[in-house]
Amino acid sequence: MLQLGHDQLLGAYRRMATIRAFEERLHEEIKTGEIAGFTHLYAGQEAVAVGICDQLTIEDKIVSTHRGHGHCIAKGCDVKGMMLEIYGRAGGLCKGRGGSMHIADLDVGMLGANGIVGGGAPQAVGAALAAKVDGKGRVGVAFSGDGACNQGTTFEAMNLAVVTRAPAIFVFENNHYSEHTGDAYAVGTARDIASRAEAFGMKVWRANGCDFFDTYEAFRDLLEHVRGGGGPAAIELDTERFYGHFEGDPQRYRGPGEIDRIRAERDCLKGFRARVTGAGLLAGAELDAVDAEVAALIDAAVAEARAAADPDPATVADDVYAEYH
Amino acid sequence: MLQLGHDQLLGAYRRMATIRAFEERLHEEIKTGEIAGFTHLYAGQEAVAVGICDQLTIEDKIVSTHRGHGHCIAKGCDVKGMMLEIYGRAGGLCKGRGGSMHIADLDVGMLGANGIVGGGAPQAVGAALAAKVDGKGRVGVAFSGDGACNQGTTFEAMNLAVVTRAPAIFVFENNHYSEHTGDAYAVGTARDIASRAEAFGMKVWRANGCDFFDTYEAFRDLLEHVRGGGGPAAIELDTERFYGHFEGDPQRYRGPGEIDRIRAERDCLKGFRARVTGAGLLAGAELDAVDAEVAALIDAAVAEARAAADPDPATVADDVYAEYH
Amino acid sequence: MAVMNIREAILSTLHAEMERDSDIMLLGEDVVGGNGTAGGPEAIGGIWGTSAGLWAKFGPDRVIDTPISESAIVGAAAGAALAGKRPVAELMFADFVGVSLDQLWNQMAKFRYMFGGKTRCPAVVRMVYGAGMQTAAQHSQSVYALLTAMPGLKVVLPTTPADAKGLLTEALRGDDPVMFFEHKALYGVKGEVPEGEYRIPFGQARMVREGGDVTVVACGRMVNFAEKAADKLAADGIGVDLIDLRTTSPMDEDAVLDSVEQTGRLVVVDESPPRCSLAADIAALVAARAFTSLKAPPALVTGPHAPIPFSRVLERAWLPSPQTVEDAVRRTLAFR
Amino acid sequence: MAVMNIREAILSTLHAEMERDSDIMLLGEDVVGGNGTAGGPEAIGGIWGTSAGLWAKFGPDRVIDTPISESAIVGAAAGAALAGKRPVAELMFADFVGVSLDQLWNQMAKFRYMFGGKTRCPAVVRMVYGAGMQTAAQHSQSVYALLTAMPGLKVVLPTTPADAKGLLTEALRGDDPVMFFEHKALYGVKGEVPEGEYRIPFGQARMVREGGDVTVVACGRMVNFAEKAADKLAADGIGVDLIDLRTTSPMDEDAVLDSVEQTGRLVVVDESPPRCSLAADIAALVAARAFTSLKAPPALVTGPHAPIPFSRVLERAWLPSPQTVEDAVRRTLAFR
Ligand SMILES: Cc1ncc(C[n+]2csc(CCOP(=O)(O)OP(=O)(O)O)c2C)c(N)n1
Ligand SMILES: Cc1ncc(C[n+]2csc(CCOP(=O)(O)OP(=O)(O)O)c2C)c(N)n1
Ligand SMILES: [Mg+2]
Ligand SMILES: [Mg+2]
Repeated sequence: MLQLGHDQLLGAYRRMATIRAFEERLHEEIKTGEIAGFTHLYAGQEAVAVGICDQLTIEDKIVSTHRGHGHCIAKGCDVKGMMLEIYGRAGGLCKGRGGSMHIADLDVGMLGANGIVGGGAPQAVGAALAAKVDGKGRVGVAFSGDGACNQGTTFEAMNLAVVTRAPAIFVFENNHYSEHTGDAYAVGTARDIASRAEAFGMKVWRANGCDFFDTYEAFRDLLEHVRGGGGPAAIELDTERFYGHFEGDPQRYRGPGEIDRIRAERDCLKGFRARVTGAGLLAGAELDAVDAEVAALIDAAVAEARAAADPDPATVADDVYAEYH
Repeated sequence: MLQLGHDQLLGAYRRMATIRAFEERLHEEIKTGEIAGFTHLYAGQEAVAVGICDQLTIEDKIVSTHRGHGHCIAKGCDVKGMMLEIYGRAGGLCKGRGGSMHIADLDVGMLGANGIVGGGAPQAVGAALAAKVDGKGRVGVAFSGDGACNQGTTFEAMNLAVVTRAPAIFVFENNHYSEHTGDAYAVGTARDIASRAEAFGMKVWRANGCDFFDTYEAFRDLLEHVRGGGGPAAIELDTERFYGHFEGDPQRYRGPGEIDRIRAERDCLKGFRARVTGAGLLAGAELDAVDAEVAALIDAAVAEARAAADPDPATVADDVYAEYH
Repeated sequence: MAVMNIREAILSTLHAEMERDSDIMLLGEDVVGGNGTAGGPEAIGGIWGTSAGLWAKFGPDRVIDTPISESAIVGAAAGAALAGKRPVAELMFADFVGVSLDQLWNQMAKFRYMFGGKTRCPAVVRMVYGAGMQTAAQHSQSVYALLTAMPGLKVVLPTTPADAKGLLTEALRGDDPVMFFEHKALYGVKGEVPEGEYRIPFGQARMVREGGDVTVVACGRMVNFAEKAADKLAADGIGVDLIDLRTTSPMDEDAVLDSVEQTGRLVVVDESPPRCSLAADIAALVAARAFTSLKAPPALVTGPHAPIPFSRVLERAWLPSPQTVEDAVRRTLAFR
Repeated sequence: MAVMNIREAILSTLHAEMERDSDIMLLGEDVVGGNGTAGGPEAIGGIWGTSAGLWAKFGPDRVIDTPISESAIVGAAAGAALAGKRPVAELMFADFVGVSLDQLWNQMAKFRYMFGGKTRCPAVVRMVYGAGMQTAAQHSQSVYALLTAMPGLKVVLPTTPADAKGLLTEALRGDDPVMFFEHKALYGVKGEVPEGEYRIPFGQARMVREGGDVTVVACGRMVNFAEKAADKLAADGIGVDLIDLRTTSPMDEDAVLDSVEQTGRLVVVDESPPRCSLAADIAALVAARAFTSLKAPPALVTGPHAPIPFSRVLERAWLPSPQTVEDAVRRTLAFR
């Protein structure tokens, strides 16, 4: 923690706070009925996306999931462009064609959210194999949930990475639920996802995904290993999702008081604030100022998105191919 | 070993010898050009199929692979019917529609060879789930190679079995090659397949798949565990294939003298003969008599298959559905 | 006759058939829901509401929550069917045939044939399909053409609650693998449903209306669009023969051909891109087998050769609509 | 011009293009062969002989043997393409689209569209297809219709060594995902191949011969069958316009329509079952767009609605043949 300078810390807070504000605002906006389709909120898991992406360069590639907003923001996607996309506008990051589940920005190394659980892991290995050819120490990172770790593609990807010694990184965000089923049920009896990665011969790390510093430090070691040519690695983060699986989920599977408890005890933003102010690294007022800036940014993004133009229906079949004779 | 009576031992020898003779004869017959398509010979691995299937009842189900002849014979498929099938005859076990890679006989609990590597494992879990509903202690067994253990379906099947506590058994026949690639390369750096099953929380066994007795005993313990309701289990057998991946394979990936060595040191039939005659359990003459009977059976099967009628081309589109309006 | 919606028709049919036949078992993701959570099993009961109460009634051996492993789900259904059961597998979205196709296409569909006709594989795969709710490119597709093309599979698409009951019952009584498509935008559609045992044989289209001027063939949600178009056309004195295929494999070719022999004009409405589609299949059928009756070129109303977009306006532009059906009918009738 | 067979044309094109463009990388099962064995890498060099020598020349980072994990192979190709490379993935058999379809259909094919046209995904997936060698139901299929139906994919089927070179080069230079089909029974077909750079644009059919009496459209190995039929028909004075589509997506609709406008008669030959097939697609195209030119019903020559059998006689009965093509042409011409 002490290795991070003032600006780095403030930047990390800004990104986490931006994700949180983005998601909490979406939670409200969705109630207006203006946003349709599936929206999966990342609130609660911010320390993972930011603790990891803050250590990546723009040349490193990440592949995300259906719950992708946090990864996008952490990797540097434009927040307004994202909001416009989620509103389905022509000016959205993907021209309104993708929506919440399919946001990508290749210019910042964000290869895409993915509506298919487990779809991304092999792609991250592909990006890692590409990085290996280039030999510049770049990596490919796959974010996966505890549910996604049961999909065949995730296993195949891990094995392929080990066999080819690809600089691939598997980040397992264990928020303990896949939709409405608990990891205690769906992830075999071993329960620990990292140990599966270990069985492929990968080096693994485990960390508290609600603690920015714990996540950051574990991933720093992991990244050193992978960038140094040590082969692929995996990290399992114990984290929490603050909202339902998707917006509209009645969450009857939660225990009594569960959400209050995780919000009180496992909120990565509160924890971060307490740590950095307690250690005298950042002042509470600085953080408050960030909160205000972030709120203004999100307000502006929503206002812009609401007012923005829809795509021209005549373009519906554009952009399917680079060229098609 | 001492727990097996005279007839059981002789029966086991007969089945192993039948598989061997069947395969060695096919190796010759294929050269005549009368058998086309892909034929994958099981010779060398007989102790696995027989050591396992001899402990199953007709109500237990097995699912096999592209290298399925051994499993078929061990589970009780009619040898002549199989030979006719491989010749593509109307009287074949599958009326000539399946061929070597698609032999099945549901009446003996053999749910099918499979041309898709990894295709069978989920099906064995399905058979196990069916057995669980019936509650009679039956099991579903998936045979898989070391190559198949890298297919996503195999992993998914293991996890599903653990989650549902299905009486499913995963038999990994590690013959050290998937086509022309070594397990040292393709099975990650952990190399051991059983440890992957362990990572799912399954109980695992390991045995020498070129030794009937070692295989038999390990599987006996495993079966007791599974039939007793202990949940799914896996066993990895270290074994050898005596021929190429398919007939026609130049086998340039083998080391010098490799085939001579495995034939000399790891032949399960020779080992069996030495053990049972050495211990005075069976007489050499009894085994010779079995060899002669088996040779006669295979001769007859080939003669019948060569002489048999092809299917009527007019039936080409029959049997697609049970009924189709 | 009870009035219910399609969701209720499916749920009540599953309850009734599982009661009747102890070989029926159900498996899929969150078909129970709540397993491994504080809320406990059946905290949810199926995200589409089509499996509520089954776990409580039939127990965990027959109603099985699975991990996110569609190949294993479909493969387990295939294996259970070979082993003598009648499994019902649920794909939460039909788009997930992408991650399970082998078990549908190379396994389930081919067992009987490859094994010489001695095998039955009575598995039913229920899958939720269709666009119109902004679920975007990976959660909106209508993959019935892909599966219709595959010998060994039967493909069923109910459009009314009565048909949902009759066709699902038939699927559960038959001996072949059945792909059972449930349109996410049709679950709430209400209608009368016969009480007691009710089966609809596969391969018998439903003649939604007879009008005599033009034949409109559709399935799934497109039947509703075509009905709206037919209403508007009727106001102008144009009579539509509207055929709801109900099952695309087997397909009621006679219903289509008989109608076209009368009308001489064909419009096919298909919620999918145009290439190698069901629309093309039917147009080819008619061109080949009712050639002399045809008075105008067959008209194909489909989406464009593009994935399904997220944005509301784009999705609407992608989908066929009552208006595009009406336009196609008018163009077809105008052809001389 | 050098004379070589299709296998050699593909191999030499891969050598030349990988030399020219360091972004091209190859991955698949046993494309090197011998890894992890006493014999060592390149003990084999690709089971089809289409990757021999590449590992030795371009090294293990660009020529990669994979475990048996087709979803990971195709998915890795998709990811490498997004990351700026030009991966070539090999499916040992096209039937393995069953275990990798999602990465082809929901990923590779849709990236560009879903991501608003800002992405390119120049991955080439080579796959070995086709019947005729008794490889039975799971190793003989021609899955081009399935992939042609999917927006975002291009589908290519060379039938001559020159086309193999020209189309593969084009695939490796373009910016879209290409499904490149190699028929296992055509690898040995010999022909002249232009030296040096040679590209064939997609969407331009090859007019194999012009005869004027009937239009026969085919692709892949069916072109050869159709040629044999055309030879026999020519002896009787019947002239065939034989069109080898070369690519089915994009498809040269004009070539087909122009010819039918002249001949008025269409026969489509397709190595697949009939439903929702390419044959149906083309028949529908012609019925819709060349309706007034048609003098006879389009004839579809396909396999039956059945999996592909193992037995030699059954497989022969399953497949179209020069004879069935000839018969179809004669029937079409006899139609009044
Ligand atoms: C292949 C596939 N199967 C099922 C789904 C439906 N689905 C979407 S998210 C989800 C749960 C994912 O759980 P997890 O991986 O833990 O991610 P989380 O939602 O917790 O972030 C499921 C089942 C899907 N989108 N794709
Ligand atoms: C899905 C799939 N991928 C690839 C193949 C081609 N193939 C057939 S057998 C085989 C190797 C299998 O190795 P292993 O599982 O070890 O079995 P063995 O051949 O050693 O018995 C391969 C790659 C296939 N049939 N199916
Ligand atoms: Mg989760
Ligand atoms: Mg092996």
